[in-house]
Amino acid sequence: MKLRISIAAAAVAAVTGALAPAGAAFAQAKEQFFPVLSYRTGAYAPNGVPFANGYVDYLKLINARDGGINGVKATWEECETGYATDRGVECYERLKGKGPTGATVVHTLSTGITFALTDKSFTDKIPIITAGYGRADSVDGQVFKWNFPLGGTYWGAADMLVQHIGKKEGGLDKLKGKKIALVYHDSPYGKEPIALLQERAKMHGYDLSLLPVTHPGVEQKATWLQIRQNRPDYVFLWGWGVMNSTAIKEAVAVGYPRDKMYGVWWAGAEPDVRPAGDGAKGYNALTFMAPAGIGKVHQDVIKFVHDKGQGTGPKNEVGEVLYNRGLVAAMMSVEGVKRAQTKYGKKPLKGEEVQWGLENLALDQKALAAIGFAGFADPISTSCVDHEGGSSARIHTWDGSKWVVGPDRYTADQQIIKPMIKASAAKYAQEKKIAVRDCAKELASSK
Amino acid sequence: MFYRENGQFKSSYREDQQILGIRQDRWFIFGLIAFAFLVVPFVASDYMFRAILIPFLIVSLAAIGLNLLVGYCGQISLGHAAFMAIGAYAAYNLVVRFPQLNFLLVLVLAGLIAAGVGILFGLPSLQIKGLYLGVATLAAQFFIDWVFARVKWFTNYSPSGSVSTAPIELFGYKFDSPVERYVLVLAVVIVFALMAKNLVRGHIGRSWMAMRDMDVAAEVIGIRPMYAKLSAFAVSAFYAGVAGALWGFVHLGSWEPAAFSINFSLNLLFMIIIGGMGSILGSFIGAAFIVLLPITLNQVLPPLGALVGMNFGTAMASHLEFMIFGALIIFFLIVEPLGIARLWAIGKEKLRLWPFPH
Amino acid sequence: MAAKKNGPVIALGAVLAAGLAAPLVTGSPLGFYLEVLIGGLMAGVLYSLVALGFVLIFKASGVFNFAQGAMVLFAALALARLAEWLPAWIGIPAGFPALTLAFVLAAGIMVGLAWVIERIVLRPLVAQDPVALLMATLGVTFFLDGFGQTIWGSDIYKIDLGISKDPTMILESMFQGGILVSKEDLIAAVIAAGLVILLALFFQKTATGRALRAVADDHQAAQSIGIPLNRIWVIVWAVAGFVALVAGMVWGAKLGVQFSLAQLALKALPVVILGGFTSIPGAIIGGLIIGVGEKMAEVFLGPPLVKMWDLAGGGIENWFAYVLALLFLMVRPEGLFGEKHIDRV
Amino acid sequence: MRQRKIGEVILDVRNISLSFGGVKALQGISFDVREHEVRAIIGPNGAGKSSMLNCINGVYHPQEGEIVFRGEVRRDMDTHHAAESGIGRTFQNLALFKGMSVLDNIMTGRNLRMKTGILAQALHLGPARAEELREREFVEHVIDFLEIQAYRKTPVGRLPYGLQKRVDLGRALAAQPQVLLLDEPMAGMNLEEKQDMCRFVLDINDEFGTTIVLIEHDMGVVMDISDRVVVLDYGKKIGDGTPDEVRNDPEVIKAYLGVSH
Repeated sequence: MKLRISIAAAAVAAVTGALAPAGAAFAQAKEQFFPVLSYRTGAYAPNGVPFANGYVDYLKLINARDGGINGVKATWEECETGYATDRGVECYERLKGKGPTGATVVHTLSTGITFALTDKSFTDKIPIITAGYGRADSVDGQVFKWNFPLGGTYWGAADMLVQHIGKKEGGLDKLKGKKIALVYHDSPYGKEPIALLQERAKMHGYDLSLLPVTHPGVEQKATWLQIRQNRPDYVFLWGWGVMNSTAIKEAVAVGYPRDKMYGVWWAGAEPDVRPAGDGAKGYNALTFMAPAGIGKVHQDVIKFVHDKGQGTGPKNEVGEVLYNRGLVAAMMSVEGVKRAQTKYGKKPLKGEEVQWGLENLALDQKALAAIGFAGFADPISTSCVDHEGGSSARIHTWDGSKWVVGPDRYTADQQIIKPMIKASAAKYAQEKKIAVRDCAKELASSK
Repeated sequence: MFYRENGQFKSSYREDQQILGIRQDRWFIFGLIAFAFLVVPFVASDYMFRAILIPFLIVSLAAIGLNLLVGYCGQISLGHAAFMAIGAYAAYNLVVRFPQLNFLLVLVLAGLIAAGVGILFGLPSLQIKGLYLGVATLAAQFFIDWVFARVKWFTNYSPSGSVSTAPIELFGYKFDSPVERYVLVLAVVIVFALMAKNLVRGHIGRSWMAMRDMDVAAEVIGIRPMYAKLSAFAVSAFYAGVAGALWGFVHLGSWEPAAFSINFSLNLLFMIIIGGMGSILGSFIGAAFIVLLPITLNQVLPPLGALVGMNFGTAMASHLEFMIFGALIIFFLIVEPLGIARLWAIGKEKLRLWPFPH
Repeated sequence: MAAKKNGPVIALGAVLAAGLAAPLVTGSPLGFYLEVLIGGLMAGVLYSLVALGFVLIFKASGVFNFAQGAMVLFAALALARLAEWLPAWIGIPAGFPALTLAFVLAAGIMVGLAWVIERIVLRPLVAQDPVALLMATLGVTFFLDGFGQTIWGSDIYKIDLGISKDPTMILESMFQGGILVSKEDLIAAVIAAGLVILLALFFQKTATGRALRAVADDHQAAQSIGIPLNRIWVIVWAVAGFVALVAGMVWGAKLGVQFSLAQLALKALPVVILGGFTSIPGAIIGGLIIGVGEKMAEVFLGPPLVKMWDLAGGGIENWFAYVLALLFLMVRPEGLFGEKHIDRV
Repeated sequence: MRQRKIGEVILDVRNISLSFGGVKALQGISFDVREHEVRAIIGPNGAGKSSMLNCINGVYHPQEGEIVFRGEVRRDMDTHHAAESGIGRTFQNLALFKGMSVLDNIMTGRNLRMKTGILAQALHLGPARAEELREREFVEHVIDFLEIQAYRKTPVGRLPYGLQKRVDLGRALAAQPQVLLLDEPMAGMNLEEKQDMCRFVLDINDEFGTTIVLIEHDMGVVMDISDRVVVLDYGKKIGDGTPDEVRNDPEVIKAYLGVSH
C-alpha cells in the first residue's frame, strides 16, 4: 500500500512538474542548456556510453576551464533513449523546454530519432546536429533549415570508401567487375549508403550485393556464409553496437580476410574490434573528425575534469575513438553557440539564434588548434546552402592493439552527391509541404 | 454513501442495457470526457501533449483492439504491432498515391486494409489455440516487418526505408500544433472506444466471449467459430490499423518498420493484462500504466536517489526502471491477476456499500 | 485413416526435403552446401540449448518461461564477469582456473535465482491462469535485464574458452575448396551433446530426476507419493538455470556476452512448437531443424527472391523459423513429439 | 394429462460407430426419437452415452452410420448445422461461459437469430437496437420460466452449482430447439434441486413441445419422466423400450447389477 501511495505521489509530482511552465525560476540565470540524448543501456550501450561520456566531459571542461561559454555556464541533462525512436522523442520533448532559453541544440545519436525530430524541428526551432550520421539530404539547408549533418553524411562516407578501394586497385576504372558486399544494420542508418553505392556502381561497373542484418545484429551466420560463397572483393560494414564485433568474428569464422573489410566511421572504434580479439587485426574503417589519441583537449579534460574527480566515465577511455567523437560533437554545439554569440551577444541564446551560429560556422585549422582540437577535427565551414561544412575522412586500421591512421585523406565527390541531395531534399519538401528558403535572398537582406 | 444506485429504477430493457447503468458512473465519464476536451487543451504543456497524452491515447486504441481479440475472444496475439504497421503503411501509401483523400477516410481505409490482413493471419486460429496461435501471430509480426523493410514500393522507394508523412489536413484545416492533434486523436479514440463498447455488449461481442470461455459449447449453441474468430481478428486488426496510422501520422511523423517491432507488440499485451482482459476501461488503464510508468520512473528516480544521497546516472536509473517495471508487473499479478480494471470494479463495489460494511 | 491424417505431414516433409535438395540440383557446390548445413546445425544447437530450458520448466510446472532468454544472458554475464574479476579478488590465475571457478559460482548463482523466483514469483501465483504465469515470467525478464546490467555491466564481455577461432579446412581432397569448419563450433556441439547426456542421466538415474518425471506426468500423483511440489519447482528452475548457463557460455564464447543475447531467446518459441512443448528430444531436433532451415533458406532462397521481386536485401531468416513452425502447426498441431490432446465435453 | 401427443419419428440414429484411436466408444448404435417424447439414454459410466449425444449434435464425427433429423439424412452432423436445424444441448460438466453474466449466457442462445452486422452493432443503429430488445424480451421470458430473475446480472461463475445447471438449460432453451439433448441435468443435485429440474424438463416438454433426449443416472428420475429408454453398455445398445420393459430386461439387469466390471 505504501509503495502504491509513493508511486502515485511520484506520478503526481512528475505531472505537475511537466505542467508547470518550464524554467520560469531560472529566467535570469546565465545558462545555456544542452539536452543530452544518450544510451547507456541495451544492445547499443557499448558504443553509446563512451560517446556520451565524451560529450558531457567536454561541457564540464568548458565550465571548469573557461568558466562557461564566454561567461554563460553550460548546463545539461541526460536522457536515456535506449536507441529507440519513441523514447528518443519523449526525451527530446522532455528536455526541449528546460533551461532559461530552452534546448540549445540536440544531437540525436540515432538515425531513426533524427528522422522523427526533423519533422518537429520546423515548429520547435531547435537545431539538430547529426555529426556524421542522420539523413544525407539534410545537407541542403534550404529545405532542412534546422538539420546540421556537420562533417559528413553516409553518402559522403560511402563515396570515400569507394574512392579508397578505387585507389587501392589503381584507379576507379579498375573497379569494373569487382564485387562489393554491403553488410548493413537493417534500419535507416544502414540503408542510407545504398543509394550512393548504387549510383557509383552504375558509374564504375562494380557489382553490389546487399546483406541486411537485423537488430541487434548477433545473428550473421547466414550473411557470412553468403559472403564466403560469393567471395566479394570488398565488404563494407555499416553496423553499430554489437553487430560490428559479431561481423568481425563471423568473418574470422568463414575465413574472410579482415583487410578487405571496411567499416563506416561508426564501425571503427575500440568496442567493435576488442571483443574479436586477434581476429580483428587488419580490419579497416573510416575515421572522420576524431581518430583515437590524445591531444591538447584531452590533456585539458584530464587536468580539469578527471583529475578533479569529475570525470563522467573511466579515465582510460579518454582518447578512444567514440569518446573523442563525443568531445567533437560537444565542441560543435559549443562553437555554434559561440558563433551565435558574436551576433546576438554573450547571453543565453535561443535555439533559433544558435541555428544562425551553426549556419555560419567557420572553423579552420587555426581555430581548431586554438581550442585544442588540432589533429582531432577537420575544418568546418557552413552556409545557408551547405549544412555539412565539408566532408573528409581517412582510413584507419586496427593493428591488434590500436588504430593506425592511414596517410590518405579523402573528400566526398560533391559532383555525384549534390544532385542526389537536391533531388531527395526536394522530394521531402514536396511531401511535407515545406516552403523552401531562398538563401541568396536571405543573405542579401541580412547585409 | 455517495456511490449508490438506490432509487435509480430501470423501467425498460433499453434503459437496462445502457453502457453506464449507474448515474454516478455516467457523470464521472461525461465529466472526464468534458475535462479532456475543455480543460486539458488549455492547461497541458507541449510535453504533456506530445510525449504523454497523444501516445497514451493512440496506444489505448491499439490496446482496445488487442483486448477485443485476446480479452474478449480469447485468441492470443503476440504480433499486434504488425497490424499497426499495416495501418500506418496503408495510410502512408493512400496519402502518397491519393493526396486528395480526406484524412478520416484514410484512417478508416487503413483500418480496413489491416482488417483484411488480420483475417488472413487469423485463419490459423481455426485450427490452433493458445500459445500455438501465438506463433502464428509472431510469424505475422516478423513477416510483415520484413515486407515493409524489403519491398520498396511500400515506402515509395525511399532510399533509407524510412517514410515521412505530410501534415494532417481535414476539411481545409491544418492540424499542426500539439493541441490540435491531441483533440483530433481524442475525438477518434473516444468514438472508437464507444464503438468497441457497443460491439462487446451486442451479439457479436457475446459470440466472442462465448468462444473465449468455452468454444465447444459456443459451437453447440450455433455460434460459428470461423465467423466469431475471424470477425474478432478483423475488428481487432482494424483498431490496430487505425491506431497504427495515427501513431505514424500524428505521433511520429516519420518512421521505419522498427517503430512497430515485437517489443511494441509485447507492450500492448502487457497493457491489457495489467489493465484487465476483457475490459475496455482496462485497456485505457493498462495503456496509461505502460506509457506513464517508465517515463515517470525515469524522471523521478534520479531526484529520489538524490534525496537519499545516491547519485544515479541515466544508466542506473534506466536499469532501475527495468527492475521496478518488472517487479510491478509481478506485484500486480500477485495482487490481482485479472488486472487493475478488476481492482477498480472491486473498489466500486465496496464504495457502493460504504460506509456500511455490509 | 492414418494415411489421411499423415498426408499433410508427409506432404510438408516432402516439400522441405525437396527444398533441402534443391540447391544441389541447381548446381551449388557440394562443399559449400555442406558448410551451410553445418552452419545451420551449429545455430540449431544454440537454439536447442535455450529451447531445452523452456521445455524443462514447461514439463515440470506448466509454466511457459519467457525469462529463459534473460536467464541465459544473466548466467553468461555472471560467468564472463566473474572470470574477469576472480583473479584480482583472490589471486587465482586468469584463464582456465578462473573460468572453472567462475562457472561453479555462476551455477550457484543460478540455483539461488531459481530459489528466489520460486519463492517470490511462482508460489504466490500457483494455480493461476497460465497467462498470468507467462506474464509473471515476462516481469522476471524485465527485472533480470535491469538487474543483470546493474551488477554486471552493459558492455560487450568475452568468455575465452581458449579455443582458436580460425577456421580449419577438412576433406580438401574430396571437395573443391574443402569444407570449412570452426573448432569452436565443434566444441559447442560437443558441450551441447554432453549436456543432453548429463540431463538424460539425471532424469533416468537419480531419484530427483525420476521425481521430476513423475511430476511432469501427473501433478497430483506426484504429490500423493510424497514429493513436495515447491522443491520440485526449485529444482527444475535450477536445472533450467544450469542449462541457461551452458547455453550462455557457448553463445558468449562465440558472439561475446552482451545484452542482445537475450533477444535470441524468442527463436526458442518456434523450436518448441516444432518439437512439442513437453519433449526434450523434440527441443533438440526442433532446434536443429529450425537452424538448418533458416540458414539454408537465407543462403539459397534469399538471393533468388531478392532478384525476382527487386527487394532491398534478403533477411528472410527473420521470419522463416516462425513461418516454418506455423506451417508445421497447421498439419500437426501437437508438434513432432508432443502429446495429442483431445477436447472432452 | 399431456397437452401434446407423441408424434412421428423426428430423429433417427442408424448404426452409429465411433472410435478414438483404437478405443471403440460406440458400436453400431441405432435408435429413434419421436416428436414431443422424453427419451432417456442410460448406462454405466463409460457406456458411451455422452459420446452418443456428441455424435447427434456434431461434436464428434462417427466413422460409420447416419443420422436422420426431420427427414434429412446426414452422414454426420456438424455442430452449427445441428444448432441451426433445431438441436439444443446442455452439458454434463458445466460448459457455461464463465466470464459472462446469466443474462448474457442465455442471450447467446439467441445468437442464431441475431443477424445485424458489425457496423450496425458498433454504431448501435436502430435495427441493432431493436433486435437486441426483441431478443431480450424472449430471454426474459426464459429467465422467468426458470425462476432466476434475481441473478440476471450475476456472473455465472459465482452461482451455486444447481443454479448454474439451470442457466445451462436456459441457454439451450433460448434457442427454441425442437430437440433438446440434456447430458445429466441432475447430476450432483440434492433432492429438492432434482425435483425442480424434473419439473422444468417436463414443463419444457409440455409447454414448448420440445422433444427431449436425456442422459441420467438417477433411475428413479428416468423411470418417472421418460417415455422410452435406450440402454448402452460398453458402446453397445443392450436395451430399448418403455421404462417398464427396460426395467425387466435381463440384459439390462445384468449390466447394472450382475457381473461387476
